[in-house]
Amino acid sequence: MDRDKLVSLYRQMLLIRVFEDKSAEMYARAKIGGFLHLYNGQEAIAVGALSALRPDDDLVTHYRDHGYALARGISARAVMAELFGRETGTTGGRGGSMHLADVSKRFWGGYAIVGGHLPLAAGLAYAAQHHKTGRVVFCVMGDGSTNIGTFHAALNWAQLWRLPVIFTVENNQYAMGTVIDNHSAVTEIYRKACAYDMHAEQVDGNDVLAVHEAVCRLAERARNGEGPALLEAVTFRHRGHSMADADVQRPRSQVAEWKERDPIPAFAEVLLERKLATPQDLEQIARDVEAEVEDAVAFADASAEPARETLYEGIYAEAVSNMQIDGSLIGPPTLGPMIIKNGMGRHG
Amino acid sequence: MDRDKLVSLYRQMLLIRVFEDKSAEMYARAKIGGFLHLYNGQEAIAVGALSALRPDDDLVTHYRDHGYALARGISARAVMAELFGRETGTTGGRGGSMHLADVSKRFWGGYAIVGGHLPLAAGLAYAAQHHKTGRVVFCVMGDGSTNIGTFHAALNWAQLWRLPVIFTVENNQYAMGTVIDNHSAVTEIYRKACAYDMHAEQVDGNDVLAVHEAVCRLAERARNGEGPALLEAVTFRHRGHSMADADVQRPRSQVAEWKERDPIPAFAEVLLERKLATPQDLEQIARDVEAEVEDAVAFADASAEPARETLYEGIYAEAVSNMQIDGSLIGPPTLGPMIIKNGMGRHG
Amino acid sequence: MAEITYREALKRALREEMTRDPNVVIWGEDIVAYGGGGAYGVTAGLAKEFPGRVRDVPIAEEAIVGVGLGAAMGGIRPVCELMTINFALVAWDQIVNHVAKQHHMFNRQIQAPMVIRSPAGWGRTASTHSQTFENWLASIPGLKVVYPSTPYDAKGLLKASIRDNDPVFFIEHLALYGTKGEVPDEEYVLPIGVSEVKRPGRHLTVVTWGRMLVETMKAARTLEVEGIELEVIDLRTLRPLDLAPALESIRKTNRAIVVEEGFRTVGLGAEIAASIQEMAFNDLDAPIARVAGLEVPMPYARNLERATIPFAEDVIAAVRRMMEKKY
Amino acid sequence: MAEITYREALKRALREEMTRDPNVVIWGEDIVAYGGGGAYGVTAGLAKEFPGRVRDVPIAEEAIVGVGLGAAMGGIRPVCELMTINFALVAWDQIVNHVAKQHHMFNRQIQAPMVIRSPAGWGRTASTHSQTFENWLASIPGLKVVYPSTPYDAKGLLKASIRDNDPVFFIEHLALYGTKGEVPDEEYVLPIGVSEVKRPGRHLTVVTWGRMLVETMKAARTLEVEGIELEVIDLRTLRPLDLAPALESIRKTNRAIVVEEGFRTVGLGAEIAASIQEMAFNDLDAPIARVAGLEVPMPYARNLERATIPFAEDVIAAVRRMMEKKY
Ligand SMILES: Cc1ncc(C[n+]2csc(CCOP(=O)(O)OP(=O)(O)O)c2C)c(N)n1
Ligand SMILES: Cc1ncc(C[n+]2csc(CCOP(=O)(O)OP(=O)(O)O)c2C)c(N)n1
Ligand SMILES: [Mg+2]
Ligand SMILES: [Mg+2]
Repeated sequence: MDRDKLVSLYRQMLLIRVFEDKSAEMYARAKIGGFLHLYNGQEAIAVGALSALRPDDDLVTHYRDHGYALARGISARAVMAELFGRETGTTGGRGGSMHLADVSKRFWGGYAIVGGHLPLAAGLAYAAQHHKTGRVVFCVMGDGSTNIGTFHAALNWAQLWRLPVIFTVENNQYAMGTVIDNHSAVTEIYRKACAYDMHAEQVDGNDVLAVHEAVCRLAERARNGEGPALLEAVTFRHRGHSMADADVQRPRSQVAEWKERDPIPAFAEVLLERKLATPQDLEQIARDVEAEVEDAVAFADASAEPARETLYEGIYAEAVSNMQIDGSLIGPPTLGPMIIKNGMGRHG
Repeated sequence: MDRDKLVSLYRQMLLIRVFEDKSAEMYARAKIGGFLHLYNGQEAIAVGALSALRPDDDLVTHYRDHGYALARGISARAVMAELFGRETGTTGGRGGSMHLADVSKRFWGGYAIVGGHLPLAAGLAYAAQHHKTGRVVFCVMGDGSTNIGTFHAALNWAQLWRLPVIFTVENNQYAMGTVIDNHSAVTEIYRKACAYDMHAEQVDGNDVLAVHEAVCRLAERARNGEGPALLEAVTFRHRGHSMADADVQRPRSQVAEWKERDPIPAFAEVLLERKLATPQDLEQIARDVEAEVEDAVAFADASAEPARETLYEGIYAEAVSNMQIDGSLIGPPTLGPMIIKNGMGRHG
Repeated sequence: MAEITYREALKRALREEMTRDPNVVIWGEDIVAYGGGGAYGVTAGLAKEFPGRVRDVPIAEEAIVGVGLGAAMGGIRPVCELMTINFALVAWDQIVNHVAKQHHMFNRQIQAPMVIRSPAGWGRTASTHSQTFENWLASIPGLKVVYPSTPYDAKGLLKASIRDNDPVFFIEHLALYGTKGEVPDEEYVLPIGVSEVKRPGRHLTVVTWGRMLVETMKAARTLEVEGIELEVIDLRTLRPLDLAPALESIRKTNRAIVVEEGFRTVGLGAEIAASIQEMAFNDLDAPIARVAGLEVPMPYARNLERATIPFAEDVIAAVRRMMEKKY
Repeated sequence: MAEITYREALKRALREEMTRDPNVVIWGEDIVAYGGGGAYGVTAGLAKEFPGRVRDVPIAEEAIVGVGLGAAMGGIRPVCELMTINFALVAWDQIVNHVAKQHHMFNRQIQAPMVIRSPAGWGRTASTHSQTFENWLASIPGLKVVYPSTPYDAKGLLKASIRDNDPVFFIEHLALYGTKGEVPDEEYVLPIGVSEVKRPGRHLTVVTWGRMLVETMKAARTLEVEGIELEVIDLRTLRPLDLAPALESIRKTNRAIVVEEGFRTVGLGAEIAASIQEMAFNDLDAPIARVAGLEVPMPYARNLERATIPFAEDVIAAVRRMMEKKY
């Protein structure tokens, strides 16, 4: 990687960090609702991984997806607007924080049913294989997601058909409040690949360059038809599971220890040591990303809520003619334009 | 094992074989309906395993369960009557071939949803652990059942809680018509235990003594609190998947080769060689089991169909007072005796 | 125009669509090797005709549906076969939370043009293998549900389902595979979402679908002799639900029965009865009745199984009761 | 008698039953360590009180239900918590094909005395996390389904569910956890399968359950001022379904509305409407109406989410329409 690219990795990680902190603030101010899962502490994984992939490789993640959206080049504006539930958001306010997506950038979304997206990732990889596009699918999940059935079914299938997909586990050592020793019989997650004879690697998830290199290797393999891989990136989150989590269950000492290993200052030191950036450069970046995030908040706040009239758009690819005013599809075909009104069914 | 026990293993295997052949005949004569999965060729596993367990250890199997029922000591009469769908059958004609059970013998049933019974087996093992009964749960499945989600979820859980359960895979190398290489990324099934750090062994499933010894070992471990195990018994079925299977997909040569390794004559040779039985003894056994199976058929044939009036019995533990004549629970409580009639709902 | 089976009609639809569109693939358990192609023979021979595009898969329905969905997102048009509809339960989260929601939740960025094909039915297969879930499926926004009763409908609707840009759950029936009907040699596609009057009549409207259409038609022939003329509506598509022909019919007959194979409680019949009484309250001379399967986990024993499933005789009894009774 | 929350009432029921019966255990995701006991705090503190009997489990709902079932077969009385009802879909096969069928399929040899507890609800959690499946659950033979609307009912019915020898799916609601009501200090157990008139009235019958009871009671208070008196029936148990109080009420009011939070199509309201018109055809002066959630995967945006869920205002509008309209 050249200097510019390396510095840009730093910028991306910092952007995510600042974005997440701002999201937390906006959540406290009730600008954001629902579940909000922040990425603080894990930034090196998204940034390291996506920098190793082609921009048109496919991306599928779990609900902890802000970092991936930003690292994929989706604007902070669109992401923040989505968190605000506005029509300018990545899914026009439909999906919210857990379901960011930009298919034009082949980010196929964040998914909130634990493990539910793993088969989808294998399927996208099949499409790449079928169409010989040379694309690789990058699929992200947490450590707690490796115990559910779809993990097993998807990995077996992917290996069986030699699908070009990298299953990446962000092992932050907790599933919500449950420590990994209490949820997984094997705690070095990469070793689970043995049940599929799948290639597997473990990497320091707080080292952006290590992640980058690992993903380069695995993507290369997949592109060469050598099949899927399981990548475990060991990391830790600096905050609770979501904004609803008071984070009382993790030992304070463990949190403190991992904060010492914060991937962002660690990478700053690398840049400074290797003379790829000056302290002034880094300060400038900090100011830039602060401004970018402030701008995103202003943009989100100024954006409109999605129009009430669009509520039924997109349930089906083409509007179904006999949709009722309550959205049900019962009743005679009306064939006229859909009538949309607040309230209940026609005879309610 | 003493001589009597060894000879009884032979008798059990032969009983199963003769029983299965007779079932096939009864199926052809339309005495038996639905799906009928025969155990021919795999007898050494049920017989070897159950002889290694205590009679009150828990047993849970998949739908290929006749061998287990007989080896557990359920009478050929009750099993055949169940296949005939008669009230004298193991479940009074409710479950049929795929759902034999005798809870008084702690055989908790055959299950027909692939992989569906694995969590149940873990749960029974929890009950044993909780009540400190010293019981071990023996859970059987096929090779094709090791790719579905419940396999993963159940094994992880069992290892995590160190539950006394032996998950046994009868690897007959095919799931219906699909050869193992086309359904499982790892074809030595016992190796899948690595994903749970679970103890695992592979055994010749056509060698009744080898199976017996393996299960002795694993049961001992489990009883000592050393946790669950995955046992792979490599075998082959002599017939198609079920009576509906014309068995056109398996290479004739492969079938022939495995028939050469038939566990029953192989064990006969052991008995003869070790002078534990004479050819006359074995002939007598053959005559006995033929008679036993003939008797079972006569018994089943003479048994009544379950009474129509019992149709709703057992949907709930206590009869629900407001059950309708169609079995639905809608409507006002009638509190009187349940009215049962053929046909549809009260206003039908 | 030749008489062919429902099974053959389905196969022709698959073959024509695979020929037309190289993105159509078929995945399922035992659809290639087993018995020459599928537990019920629908795909027999297709693997040879379309090398690599018809594939056996592991027994893992959550993956059959989920990998199919991912492929659909990526531009494939998978036809995923579930060996029987009972196994859809293993994939239920994938169907409800993923397949059906993709297009709306991601604000129309993602389409899921996939077909999930699966037979309902029974045959001494006991309670886990004798179910039908069309009532549940028909209640899922984002999904379309098709359930043809004749070879003609089966072919035309399967082709439409494969071409549809929405996910379609396509229900077949074991007892229908062998039934025969006329199917044109020329290509045709039928519209999803349109019910059909399968038999005109004056005295009573029966709304039904799937195998129960066959039983209802039998009942209609018997009742005709007694001078009772049933008007029989075949829904064909269960979501979206086209009740227009039923309502029109009831305006004339003033009496309606819904006939379904599944359980009565919260069956699709409940929806139809509830909707009809809302929309045609003053047209009704009698409450809408429901004929349904008895509400019991299906027993294996022949006599109990037979008692559980609705047949023509049950439809006849219900019709007679309604015609005789004064309300 | 003290005013306590629905959450506290549930916890007391759990504590009393665990104290009474050493075979009662509680398993669920994050019910021990997380936040001191559960994503919604129902189990807070219980792990300390009952060492080893309240356990965190892996995220694998198919196993939470299935291992629970096996334990129940073996003599344990597990209360399995699904963090939200949405995740029940992952366990759907276990619930439908295993939990509900065990007792019948094995001809009464096996009992499955387990409780599956899970909250329905929403709160800007988007479409995969804002669902409710009581219509599906209430259609499953072998299962009992309980859905209390008040702290009093929650406590009495949870205790009954734990003691019941059948499997019970016990639905709670996120929006109810914080609501308060009087609960006796003395022990009591309520019968499963008995609906209750929660408010007497003369003009119109509303049949409802769960959170919609609260909204309906609000509506009733508003309408009272206008001189419209609602009679409000709370089903409390959804399977078996006791419609007797509703039918009795309709004999008096001649009008009925079913209010439910879930989708209208094939909702439980459809069953209730279909049944009522069957059983009380001549008592009805108007078709039975349904108020239900709008039929759309739940959007995250605040305004769209608000538009989707039924509130008291929707009940009021429906009542006014029915009282005004001539049929
Ligand atoms: C099937 C399912 N069960 C439960 C949940 C609730 N839930 C959401 S995130 C989570 C923890 C996941 O932990 P992990 O996979 O380690 O990811 P992390 O949040 O640590 O990144 C749980 C239990 C869910 N979303 N889906
Ligand atoms: C969930 C599910 N999917 C599909 C089936 C249909 N089915 C029944 S047995 C079987 C093959 C199982 O093969 P294997 O596990 O190897 O056991 P074997 O029959 O060889 O003993 C299949 C696909 C089923 N019963 N359950
Ligand atoms: Mg984690
Ligand atoms: Mg096999």
